[in-house]
Amino acid sequence: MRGEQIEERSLTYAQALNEALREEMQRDARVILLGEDIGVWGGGGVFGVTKGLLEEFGAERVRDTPISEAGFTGAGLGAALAGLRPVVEFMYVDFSMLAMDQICNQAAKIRWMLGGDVSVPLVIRAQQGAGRGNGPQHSQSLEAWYAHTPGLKVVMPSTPYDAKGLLKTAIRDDNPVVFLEHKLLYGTRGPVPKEDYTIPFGQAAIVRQGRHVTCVALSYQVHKALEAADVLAEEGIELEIIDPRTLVPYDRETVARSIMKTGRLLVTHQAPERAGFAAEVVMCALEDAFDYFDAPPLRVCGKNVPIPYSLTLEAAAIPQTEDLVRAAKRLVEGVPLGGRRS
Amino acid sequence: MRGEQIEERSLTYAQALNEALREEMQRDARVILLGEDIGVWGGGGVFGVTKGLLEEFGAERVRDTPISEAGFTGAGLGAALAGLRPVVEFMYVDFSMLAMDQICNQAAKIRWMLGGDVSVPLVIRAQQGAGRGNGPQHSQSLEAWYAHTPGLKVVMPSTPYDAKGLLKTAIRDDNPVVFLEHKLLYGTRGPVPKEDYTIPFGQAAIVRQGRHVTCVALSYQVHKALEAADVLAEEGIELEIIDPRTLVPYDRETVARSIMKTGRLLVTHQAPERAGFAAEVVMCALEDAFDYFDAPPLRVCGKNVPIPYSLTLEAAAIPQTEDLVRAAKRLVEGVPLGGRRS
Amino acid sequence: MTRVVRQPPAQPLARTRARLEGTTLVELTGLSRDRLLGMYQRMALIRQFEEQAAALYRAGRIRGVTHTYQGQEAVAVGATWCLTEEDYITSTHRGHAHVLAKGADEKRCMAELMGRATGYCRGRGGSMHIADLSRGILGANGIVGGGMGIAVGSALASDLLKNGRVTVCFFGDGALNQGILHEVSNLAAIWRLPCVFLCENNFYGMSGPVDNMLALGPDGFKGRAQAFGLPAVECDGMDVIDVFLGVREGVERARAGEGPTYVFTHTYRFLGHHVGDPLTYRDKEEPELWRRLDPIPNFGRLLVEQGLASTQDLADWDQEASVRIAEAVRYAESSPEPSRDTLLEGLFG
Amino acid sequence: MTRVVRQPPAQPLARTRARLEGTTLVELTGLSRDRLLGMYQRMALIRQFEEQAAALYRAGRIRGVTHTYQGQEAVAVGATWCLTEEDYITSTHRGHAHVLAKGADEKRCMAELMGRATGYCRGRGGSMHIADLSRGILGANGIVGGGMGIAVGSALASDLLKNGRVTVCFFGDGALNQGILHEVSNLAAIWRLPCVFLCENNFYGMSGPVDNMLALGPDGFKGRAQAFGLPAVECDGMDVIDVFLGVREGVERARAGEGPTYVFTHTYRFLGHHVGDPLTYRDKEEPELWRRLDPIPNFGRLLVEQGLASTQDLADWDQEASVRIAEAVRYAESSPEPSRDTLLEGLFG
Ligand SMILES: Cc1ncc(C[n+]2csc(CCOP(=O)(O)OP(=O)(O)O)c2C)c(N)n1
Ligand SMILES: Cc1ncc(C[n+]2csc(CCOP(=O)(O)OP(=O)(O)O)c2C)c(N)n1
Ligand SMILES: [Mg+2]
Ligand SMILES: [Mg+2]
Repeated sequence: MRGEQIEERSLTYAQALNEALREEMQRDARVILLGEDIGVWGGGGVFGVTKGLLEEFGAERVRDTPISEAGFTGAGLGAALAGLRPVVEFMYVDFSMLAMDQICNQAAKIRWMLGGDVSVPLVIRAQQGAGRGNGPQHSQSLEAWYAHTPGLKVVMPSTPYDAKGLLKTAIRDDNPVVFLEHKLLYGTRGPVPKEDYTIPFGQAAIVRQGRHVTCVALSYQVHKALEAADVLAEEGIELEIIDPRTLVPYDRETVARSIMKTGRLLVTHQAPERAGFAAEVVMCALEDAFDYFDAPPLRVCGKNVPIPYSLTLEAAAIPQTEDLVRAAKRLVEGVPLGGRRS
Repeated sequence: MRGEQIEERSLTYAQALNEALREEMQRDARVILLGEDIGVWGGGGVFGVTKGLLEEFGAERVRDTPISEAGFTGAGLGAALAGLRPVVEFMYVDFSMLAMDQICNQAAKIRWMLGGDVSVPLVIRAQQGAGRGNGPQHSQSLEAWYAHTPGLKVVMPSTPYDAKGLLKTAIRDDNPVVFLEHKLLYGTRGPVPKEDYTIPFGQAAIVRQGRHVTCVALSYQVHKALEAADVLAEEGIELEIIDPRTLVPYDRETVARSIMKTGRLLVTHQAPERAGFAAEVVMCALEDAFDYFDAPPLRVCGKNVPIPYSLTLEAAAIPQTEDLVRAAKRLVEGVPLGGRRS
Repeated sequence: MTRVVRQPPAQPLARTRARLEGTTLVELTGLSRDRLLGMYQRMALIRQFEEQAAALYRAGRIRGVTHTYQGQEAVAVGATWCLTEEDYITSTHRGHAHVLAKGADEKRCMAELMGRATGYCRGRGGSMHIADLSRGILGANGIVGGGMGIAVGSALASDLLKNGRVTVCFFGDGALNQGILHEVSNLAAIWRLPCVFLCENNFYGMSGPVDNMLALGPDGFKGRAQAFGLPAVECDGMDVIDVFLGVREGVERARAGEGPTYVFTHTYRFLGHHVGDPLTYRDKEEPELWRRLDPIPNFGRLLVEQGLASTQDLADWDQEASVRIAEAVRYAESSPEPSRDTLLEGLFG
Repeated sequence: MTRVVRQPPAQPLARTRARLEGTTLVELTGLSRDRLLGMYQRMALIRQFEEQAAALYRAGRIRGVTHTYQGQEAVAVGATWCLTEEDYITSTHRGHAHVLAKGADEKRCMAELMGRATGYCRGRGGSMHIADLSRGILGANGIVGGGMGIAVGSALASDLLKNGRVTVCFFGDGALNQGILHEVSNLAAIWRLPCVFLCENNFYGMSGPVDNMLALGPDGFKGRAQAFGLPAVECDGMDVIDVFLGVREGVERARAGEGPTYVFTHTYRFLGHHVGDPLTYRDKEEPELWRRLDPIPNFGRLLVEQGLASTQDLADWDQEASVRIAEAVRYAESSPEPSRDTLLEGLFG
């Protein structure tokens, strides 16, 4: 699929993001970074995403902020309205709740609300997700909230390649973009071309092709889905894995086409199941391809519970490879669910 | 359905809420109210919900707060942990974004996070919804965000009867409850018994019975659905209207049973469609009754756009009776949608 | 509820009159006669705008909620008279006056209030969202405190882009209790951003009286600025010249790269919080006392005394203002409603 | 990046020593000998706890992030020594010490850090969420500033329930820039709530140095309290007695119904922000300077000088502390992991 763009060089997800930031800052002097501990801490951010940027671009453009999430997000928005292209960082997406008004009442609405002609070139990057024992207030996944807020674009890259290309697109976009990075992905490696490239929003990636079950996976779950696919392959079940990459805009066609082939849909994300984005994925697919469903769609998502600290409990709270394997088998075996007429 | 409890007295929704607050404050001295302009403004709140309570219970228990949403919500939470049963009010739910950390990182998680033994008897009341020309920052519906947050109960009464009974249940509940009132409902009237009664959470109300289409409607949309049902009845189409009343806990059985009868599902709320609660309603129904669906489920929800100020645009942005009528007909006529096999 | 009746300053324009001993208004302010007269004219225009807006609201021709500004005109005009067209302001829910003072077109403002396609927001925002980026107006705001972040952001941009622009951030006494003000005050201070925090204390939030809602120390309002090491000025918000001089101090400091300043103005809204406010929370006598300080006729008298205008001029300008606003209303009324098909236009661009 | 090296006070316990001229520690503090010795013992216990926590973290036996407190012990102990068991505290991400000082059981604390079913949160919260409502510990908190609202809320409850309880709200210098502090300071002031805002200035957020991040006026930290008309005390946060006396002022004021007080303590974390902090942002020399002020041995020496303890006693208590903590580790290690089936238990109750 994306094979033609792949070359030899391999980077981590964090390095890919770092490269995107660096290149965009070199390209456009209006790009600035705002966030906590993005400059002097450890040479550039808790996960190294802003590594070396303070040294290269100076403290004017790489601003370590006080612990004032609402304030510096608002500052990013105002700066975007007044000619800069700020990239604001939340160290953990959980902290974005402190800036919810700035993000969802202000940034999301201002372009449309003022008639549609105002540019709001603001990127809000945040690290999210569970799996590292960071506990209930440092492990959430909030994409559903942002996707539910008209006026925001929402991006969730799952590979270094996508991370770089999508972040560049985000920075060049004239609309507010919420860019969600999963904490377990920073250390993952993958091919990333040296040359400048961008990835358009609204184009899903078919990460693996298969005939039996369509699996729409968000962010880190793409990797769980790949693991599950390997296991399932041994039993002759082919998973087709689709990574939407951006939730807003959302590429419903690619998913619908896949279901027309497989007749089965499995959706997975780490965020809690209830009112999560998986339900939206299913709903869109029903709207587009209802008659192709041979079995009720399934969700394999986070439990409706805060993310626990303990290893055992955390693992139980978030969707695992085995859960995906089990769900895929259930879809294929057509085990009756709920009120299925026998 | 709820006929047996109905007696002659009729109250407005605002009066019913006011009565619930008054009775619970009389019953339990630990119940206090916190919010902006709930005391001296107009004799008790912008919509009269807290009318007369300052006079009856004094300024210690009916606290007009400064404009400090995060601060007074936090204060409500702390007071709940330390022996009171606070009811915190947001004048508009849009302002709850300023207190998102207090609601979703703190209040929602604290009981579970501390092991499950802590009581958090906190009620968060908020007025929400569109239809009065209050514009983009005063017309939102945020139930999906709260329903997506584990640890919160979410209540959305659509009638004066439910408003009173559910608010009493909320105040007596030892968990944080987000209680969402629609601005267009305050002036609506309905029967409300004098005697003390509560309505259990997690029990949907079948507001109107019908054989052809199940319509799950939230809050104000219940009334739009009733209007639509009248129109449809003339054409021989029977709508069965279900008001879940509480989104968390959610009564999936009642909805599933209805679909087993009708084979068709229509879901309506004012909040934006994308990643709204309607998708969750559909998903639960698919899990429970996939094989009973004779047509793809439909959503009739808010457009994915901020709520406009102008009358014309606002009406276009939120779901209207005609939209429900049209959707119900489409369901019944079985017009092919998306990829339906012909 | 005991209600305090707030006593206005004893004499209208007392501070300006004191400063005028031995000098003229032109010398005192460094403003040309035209600019000085313009202050009167703009205040009169704003007053007419608000009166008409209130009347239209009462007649059911404006929907939602409308917050008018009668009584506070000296603040909006005094402050914006320190600014160039390129400078920025952020405004509030009570924003008509701020944007008109900064040069917004009254026709498009009125059209917005009436929800028309020709309004500043194409009818999408209404009263609380008027903006005009071409004039540095970064928007009124429906969220109390909602513009404060934007204000330090535009100041940050000006600082980095070195374009010399200053941002004035308007907000009310009620907004003094929003946490974001604390955050952005600190940010603006540590980064020495070119902005002026302009508080309009009209003594009430909606019903919340400043005495009960606002904790202050021995330095009063100024203490809220001093906490961040920021200089603060207090002005008579019923005196357009006093506001002008106070805000100018801040603007000059900002342009000189010396960072932010707080300006606290004490003023009064003659009418309710919004049109239709039951006004249960304040004494009926209080507005009467303050009306004697009405910034418009009092400033008019001063202009006459200073030989800058005649009584007839004032009457003419009042008349002109009402003609302009009547035209604005006609413009709005003859403008089309936005069409349903435009609903989704420009959500992203 | 120029890094300022922050000079500690010249002499350990300088303020306490000055106050002791002509009196004794028992007289100065009004504390019994046992309570005074208890201060040492509790500080030693906390130090041991933190050392072990750091070691276990490094050994991969504690997951997530662990923020330890070595160097700051005088603050937690000095402050909580003013409180009864019924009084409340709210704590922070760096909360082990606060909760241990307030009487939490070190076994259950350690079990929580190790994610065990016997931990205070049944392993659900980890290091940042330990609470014990039976001892008035309303919880550590993973959100900087996250406990401040809770603190004024418990103070509000105490006020209404007239149970005489005081709340101490712990937070760091970094948290001084969170907006909610502004909101709750105002709330607590206008409602005269019985609480003490206790700031532990250890000169850094994570990497953010207080000099760059915090704008202060001529009154320094105290100006942040004065803005709300609140009294403020500044204490040597390396001196348990100075902290005790400062916080006691606030607690007494609160119990007397006179409202909130701010206490600013200046202290130092000897180690990184969390275990594993690369410490790129501060000079290596700085912690060395501050270690000379180490609150534990210095206070020990004072106890010996005052004839309240012998050197041997100190050594014994240090030993006891390490035995207790070793036991706590054993307890934690022998405790079961929470079972998967309990995941959803008590989400609602
Ligand atoms: C965050 C938020 N909280 C509450 C409101 C409701 N509200 C609108 S204006 C207002 C009072 C504002 O008072 P102040 O800042 O003094 O401005 P004034 O109305 O006096 O001009 C309130 C409470 C709001 N719009 N936004
Ligand atoms: C709202 C929020 N923002 C950021 C963080 C990440 N963080 C954790 S501790 C910390 C520094 C806190 O500094 P301070 O308040 O001085 O406490 P200290 O660590 O020095 O004890 C930061 C930025 C957080 N946990 N919560
Ligand atoms: Mg006001
Ligand atoms: Mg610190």
